[in-house]
Amino acid sequence: MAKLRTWLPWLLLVAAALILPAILPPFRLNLLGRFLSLGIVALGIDLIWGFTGMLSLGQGIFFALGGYAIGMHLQLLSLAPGELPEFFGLYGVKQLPVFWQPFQSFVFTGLCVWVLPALVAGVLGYLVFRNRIKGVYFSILTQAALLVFFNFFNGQQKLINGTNGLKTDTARIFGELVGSDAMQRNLFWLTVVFVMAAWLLCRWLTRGRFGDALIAIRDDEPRLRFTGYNPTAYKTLVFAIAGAMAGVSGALYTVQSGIVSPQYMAVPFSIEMVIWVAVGGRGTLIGAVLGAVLINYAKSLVSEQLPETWLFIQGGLFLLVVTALPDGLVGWWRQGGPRHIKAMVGWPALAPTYPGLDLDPAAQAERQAFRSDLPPGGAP
Amino acid sequence: MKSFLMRKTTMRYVAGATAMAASLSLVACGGGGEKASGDFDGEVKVGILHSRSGTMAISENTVAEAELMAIEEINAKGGITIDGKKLKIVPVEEDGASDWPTFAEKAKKLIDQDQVAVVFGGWTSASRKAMLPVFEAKDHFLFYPIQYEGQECSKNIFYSGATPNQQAEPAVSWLLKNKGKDFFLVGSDYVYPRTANTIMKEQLKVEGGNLVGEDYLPLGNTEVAPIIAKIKQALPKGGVIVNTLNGDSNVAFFKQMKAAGITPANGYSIMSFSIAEEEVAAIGPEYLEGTYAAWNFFQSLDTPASKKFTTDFKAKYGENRVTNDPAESAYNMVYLWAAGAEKANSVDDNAVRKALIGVTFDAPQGKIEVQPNHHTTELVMIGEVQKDGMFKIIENKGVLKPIAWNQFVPETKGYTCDWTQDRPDAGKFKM
Amino acid sequence: MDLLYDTLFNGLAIGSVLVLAALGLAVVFGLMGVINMAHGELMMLGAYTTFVVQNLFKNGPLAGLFPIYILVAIPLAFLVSGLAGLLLEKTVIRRLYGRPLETLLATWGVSLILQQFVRSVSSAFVVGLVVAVALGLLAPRLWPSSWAQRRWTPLLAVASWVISGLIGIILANGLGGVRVLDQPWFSARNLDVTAPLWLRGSVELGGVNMPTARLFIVALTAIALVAVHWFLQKSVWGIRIRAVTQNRSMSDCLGIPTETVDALTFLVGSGLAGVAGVAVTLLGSVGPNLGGNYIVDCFMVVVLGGVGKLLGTVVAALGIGVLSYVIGSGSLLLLWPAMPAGLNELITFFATTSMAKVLVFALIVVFLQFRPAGLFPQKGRLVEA
Amino acid sequence: MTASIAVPLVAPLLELRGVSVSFDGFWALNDLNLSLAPGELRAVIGPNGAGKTTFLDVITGKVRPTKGDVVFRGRSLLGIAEHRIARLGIGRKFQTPRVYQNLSPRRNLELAVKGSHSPFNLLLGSLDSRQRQRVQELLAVVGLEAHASRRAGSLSHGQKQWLEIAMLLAQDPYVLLVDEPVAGLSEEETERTGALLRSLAGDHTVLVIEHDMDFIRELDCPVTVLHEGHVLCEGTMETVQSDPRVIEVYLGVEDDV
Repeated sequence: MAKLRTWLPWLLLVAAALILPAILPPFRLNLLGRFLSLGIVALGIDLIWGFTGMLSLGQGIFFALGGYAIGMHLQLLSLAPGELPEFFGLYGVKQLPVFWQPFQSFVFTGLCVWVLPALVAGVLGYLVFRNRIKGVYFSILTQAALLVFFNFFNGQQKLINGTNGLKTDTARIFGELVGSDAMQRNLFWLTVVFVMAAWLLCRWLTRGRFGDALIAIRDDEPRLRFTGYNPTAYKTLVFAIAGAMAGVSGALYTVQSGIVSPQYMAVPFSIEMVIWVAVGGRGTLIGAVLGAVLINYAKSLVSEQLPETWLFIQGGLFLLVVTALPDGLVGWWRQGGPRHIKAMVGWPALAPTYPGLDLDPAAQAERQAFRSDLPPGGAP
Repeated sequence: MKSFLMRKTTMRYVAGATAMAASLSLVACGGGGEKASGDFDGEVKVGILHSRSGTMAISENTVAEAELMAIEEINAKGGITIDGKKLKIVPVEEDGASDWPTFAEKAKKLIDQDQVAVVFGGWTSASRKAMLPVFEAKDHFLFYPIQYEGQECSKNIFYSGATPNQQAEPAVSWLLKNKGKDFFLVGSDYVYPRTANTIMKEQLKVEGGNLVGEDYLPLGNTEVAPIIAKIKQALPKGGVIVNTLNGDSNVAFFKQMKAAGITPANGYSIMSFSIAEEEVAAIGPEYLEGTYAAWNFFQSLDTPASKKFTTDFKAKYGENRVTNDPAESAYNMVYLWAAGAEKANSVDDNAVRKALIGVTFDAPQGKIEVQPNHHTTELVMIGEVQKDGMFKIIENKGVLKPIAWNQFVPETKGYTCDWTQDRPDAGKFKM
Repeated sequence: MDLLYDTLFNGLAIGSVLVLAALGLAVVFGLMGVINMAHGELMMLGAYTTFVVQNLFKNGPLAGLFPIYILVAIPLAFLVSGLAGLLLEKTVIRRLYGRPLETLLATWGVSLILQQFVRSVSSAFVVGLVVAVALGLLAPRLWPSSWAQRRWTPLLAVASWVISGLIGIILANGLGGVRVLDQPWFSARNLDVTAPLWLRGSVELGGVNMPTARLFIVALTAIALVAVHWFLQKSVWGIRIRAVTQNRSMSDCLGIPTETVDALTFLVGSGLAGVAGVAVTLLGSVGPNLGGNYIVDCFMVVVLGGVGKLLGTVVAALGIGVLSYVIGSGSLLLLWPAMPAGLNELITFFATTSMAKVLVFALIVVFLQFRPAGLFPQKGRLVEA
Repeated sequence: MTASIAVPLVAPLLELRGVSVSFDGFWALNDLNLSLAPGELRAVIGPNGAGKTTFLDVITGKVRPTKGDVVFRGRSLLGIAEHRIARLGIGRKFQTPRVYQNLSPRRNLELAVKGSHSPFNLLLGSLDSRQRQRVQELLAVVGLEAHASRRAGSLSHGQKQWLEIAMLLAQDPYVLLVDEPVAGLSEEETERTGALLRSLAGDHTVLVIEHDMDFIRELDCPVTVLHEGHVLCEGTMETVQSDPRVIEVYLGVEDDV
């Protein structure tokens, strides 16, 4: 029985991955694939925020870096030798900038998608953690770093095509158009595989003593330090891992969206990522993926019907989750949330604590009298 | 007991918050649907894709409204006639949310899910560049209404706004001839200003102007003191300032310029390419009076067609509203598409795209014609902002043909675009 | 010399806006440890108040007083933003004390709601909202008292809120049919706030041309600083606020109403945001995005200045002001024309406002490597390692 | 009239030499000299604000002394990061019990148990049987076997105090710095804690900071009295208690005396 419970979600997931492409129209499937890929960056945030207690508002940096790496590779891939991506020509760039050269190689790009964001995250993290900057200071600093990257990428037409970003839909892999339905279906499956892999990685990281150390950092970092641990190393490592996951997520998102642009580093987007995790349930891993998919699907649907209302709903969600559901949907579920609701409507019936006393008619009458004594309006 | 009470207050709070969020959202939507009228033999869906939320909603709402007005007008006259059948145009609206990747997502949705015949949409160049690969990959059809930086000629896009040679270049020539040789270029830090300024710099070289400085503000930035200092340094005694700022920065720019005494009265000629009647009203005419703008349509254009357009727009959306170039261009493109479809006798996007070349329309600005490079001819005018927020037309350059690949920029000089030619590189080839 | 003068004035001009904008944030963050991401939106409310006041003075009996409308707008904006802040404290932030990261997220949610609120608000909207809230609050009083402590009471509360919400929505939609009521008050557009004539010009001071609007803001900032300093150091409530900051439980024991103190602190911080909102109408646009344009800058000032000291905020803001001016305007090139070519290129590369911002932020991040607690850190054992 | 303590013949394990710490001009420690011999049990007392916690902060590397030196096993600890000092063999228990609330006591101990603490080791390696056994032993020592899998946050105050002591032992340090180990404990628990600490001395050097004089008397060990950041006197509990200076700082003395 317990076996089945462990495996059931996986079976369902695999079944869904096999069935959905057959029944969903290409557009909806593509949406699902994109939102699933966002689940990977959310998993990374769960790792650093849910487990380690560091709220990064700058995951967009690493997300976009992964996207840019794959974006440039696809641009270069579909060119004849000697040709340059179109935008370079418009800004008078005659030769491929040196730092883009290696992106002609698939292997290099494949590495870069996660190694580059991990390195940037590692360096940034090391500098910040070394100085014991944490809490809201860390959040604000990551946001500032995000803004630095955003402004820089927006302003650099000659190197990275500025605001316009890089397009991928019209590139070809193995002669197949990236934007085509068949290729998008393959990318969906690829995404499912990566989400599972990311989930397994996070689970491995968080289950053992390493995970305990992360939780210890979150709950009492100085204590851990006096036990002989160097939290800086842990935090840097885990921040780099989250950065790598963001990079992979960004790359998958980019090929399924058809474009990577500095907009991926916009301030609100990175904050939204955090809220996916909060809604799903931080510290639960699966909640992060769930939150990313649910909220983005909701956003997509709402914006089709009532675009003006999305900000109200999103703002309301922030408030609701933070104040009333601090453990998110998954946390609520695991703590028996549905049972509470059921109990409220009297099912199952309240069991008497002291049957002899509670069921005594005299005691009940007294309780009734006490109730009617209450002032109107009830609860104090 | 205690925990029960606490839970209850929490629950109340939850309930309250949920209800508030829900009510706020639903209240916000208000409004109702339109009623179908007349008898049609069928329908044809078209997509309308603009930012209805976020920072760009300010500008794009007007454009979407102009498109809806054109659709309503066409439907009122019996829709479009294909094969003798009257088809009603049904708009499917989507929100780009001022977020360029969202434009790509929604474009995909309109094409795949709603199967629209054409998409009217976009404002910023970045949103167009985001949608472009979608339309190219799916070989579908976008109509784009805004003046832009050129250097693009897609088989899948029709452009009803001005190319630089229909707005910026004539304006620069006019400034050189009438206002002075020393130019300072100010723009927002994104594609249109950067590219437009590149073009103008080349033009200044060719036509004997003198670039004394340029600067870029991050989008949404409102601190312009460093720019003003630079302008004062570079142009102490007056000169020409060309402004391609976008959105909020414009307000800050003009307010602080005025305060610093960089005004037309002190010998500064300021030409803007992103400020139309609507923006004048939002910034305040008192800050803009005496500055110039170059457009293909002004509300003050004194022709019957122009007057009718403005009257109809005000009747539909309110007396306090104004018309402007982007709205007119958006309005035109719906009519152009309808004419193209009737000419092709089909709403199939490939057929319409072929048929559109050569189609003409009696627009509010006058007669316009779709050229083989998928752009339209435009009337080019220069206006000066008046006290009442309207433009006085001070120069009329006549109707000019669009040039997609810029002829001042060395990289594209000598290239052209002609989709009537049967060649693989019809989008960009050497003349 | 002229150049130095110029740089100082412009740095002061840019910096004073930052001081004013960040002051309220610094007060709230420094004294309560609360990160208020909706600070920018409270500024926006101040700016919208200015717009309303301006319209009152534009025509009608008050038209003669138009030149001083801004002086009326300042206290009003303080009040409007302050009350909005108070409401925020009472409903949301109160529940989140001691959880700064959650506060950050919740206030970000509030900022989104406020942004959309000014875009969507119309008479019908307000009527619906007020009715829904009133019904929701009144509902428990209409129940029989025996319902108050049942197991299902929480569900009843949820249901009553949902129903009142729905009534509000239906009402608003019904009223929305009337054009006058449906007209948005502000809409998503930028609003035209015209400064009085005397704030649109400039004066010559020592050979340098100084816009009066800038001088006004510098003066306003100075007054606000003095007022805040006086309030915190000399007034009874200021002393109570500081007492609570230093030792909450002890203050509680001594009979200081800590809840009132929290509310008051937040009200003052929010009110200051409102005043900053008035000031920025002189310089830039008034629209729903106003807050977002300032918020990150404000946080940079607070973090750089160090928490809990007004002096830090002032020095940090002025430093950022001077630095962004010097880098953005390329004055270094003028100061030192014979600079080596490499350096010259580097400086030119950053000499646009856009790249200057990148560089200034990067420099702040680097600076915090050396002084992680900012320019004026709190010292002593109280600071957690 | 300095109380005389038998000066051990062996070299001191931990020595503070003329340590002073200034916070913004306030001298929390002022020329503090103190040395601990291997295997010694020492109690440190002092009125509030005497610098007791700062004194621990200096040893564990949290606060860097303004002047002076801290020498442990012949090497200076100045400028060494906290976690390295901990690895050298100095363990610290905090004033209020600080355990990882969201982990079980067993996991708390598994984190603390002696061994490599590098992230890669935690990820790729696992506890060996000796370490596992040690954790089990310690759970037994502090009587938490039955609660080994509960959330540590749900333990009672006394259980948390002991869990933290167990964590300290798991580190197997040379020196245990124990800050107020019996605050908030019942009489019986206090007694057991005292016995535990006494049993540790000999194998470990134990330094106890405590306010509870009865407890210190029970420990039956040399006592150091801190006052205004320096050592007021040292000696057995009896000598210290009869020292007029100690009485003065604890009870206060009227100005005119």
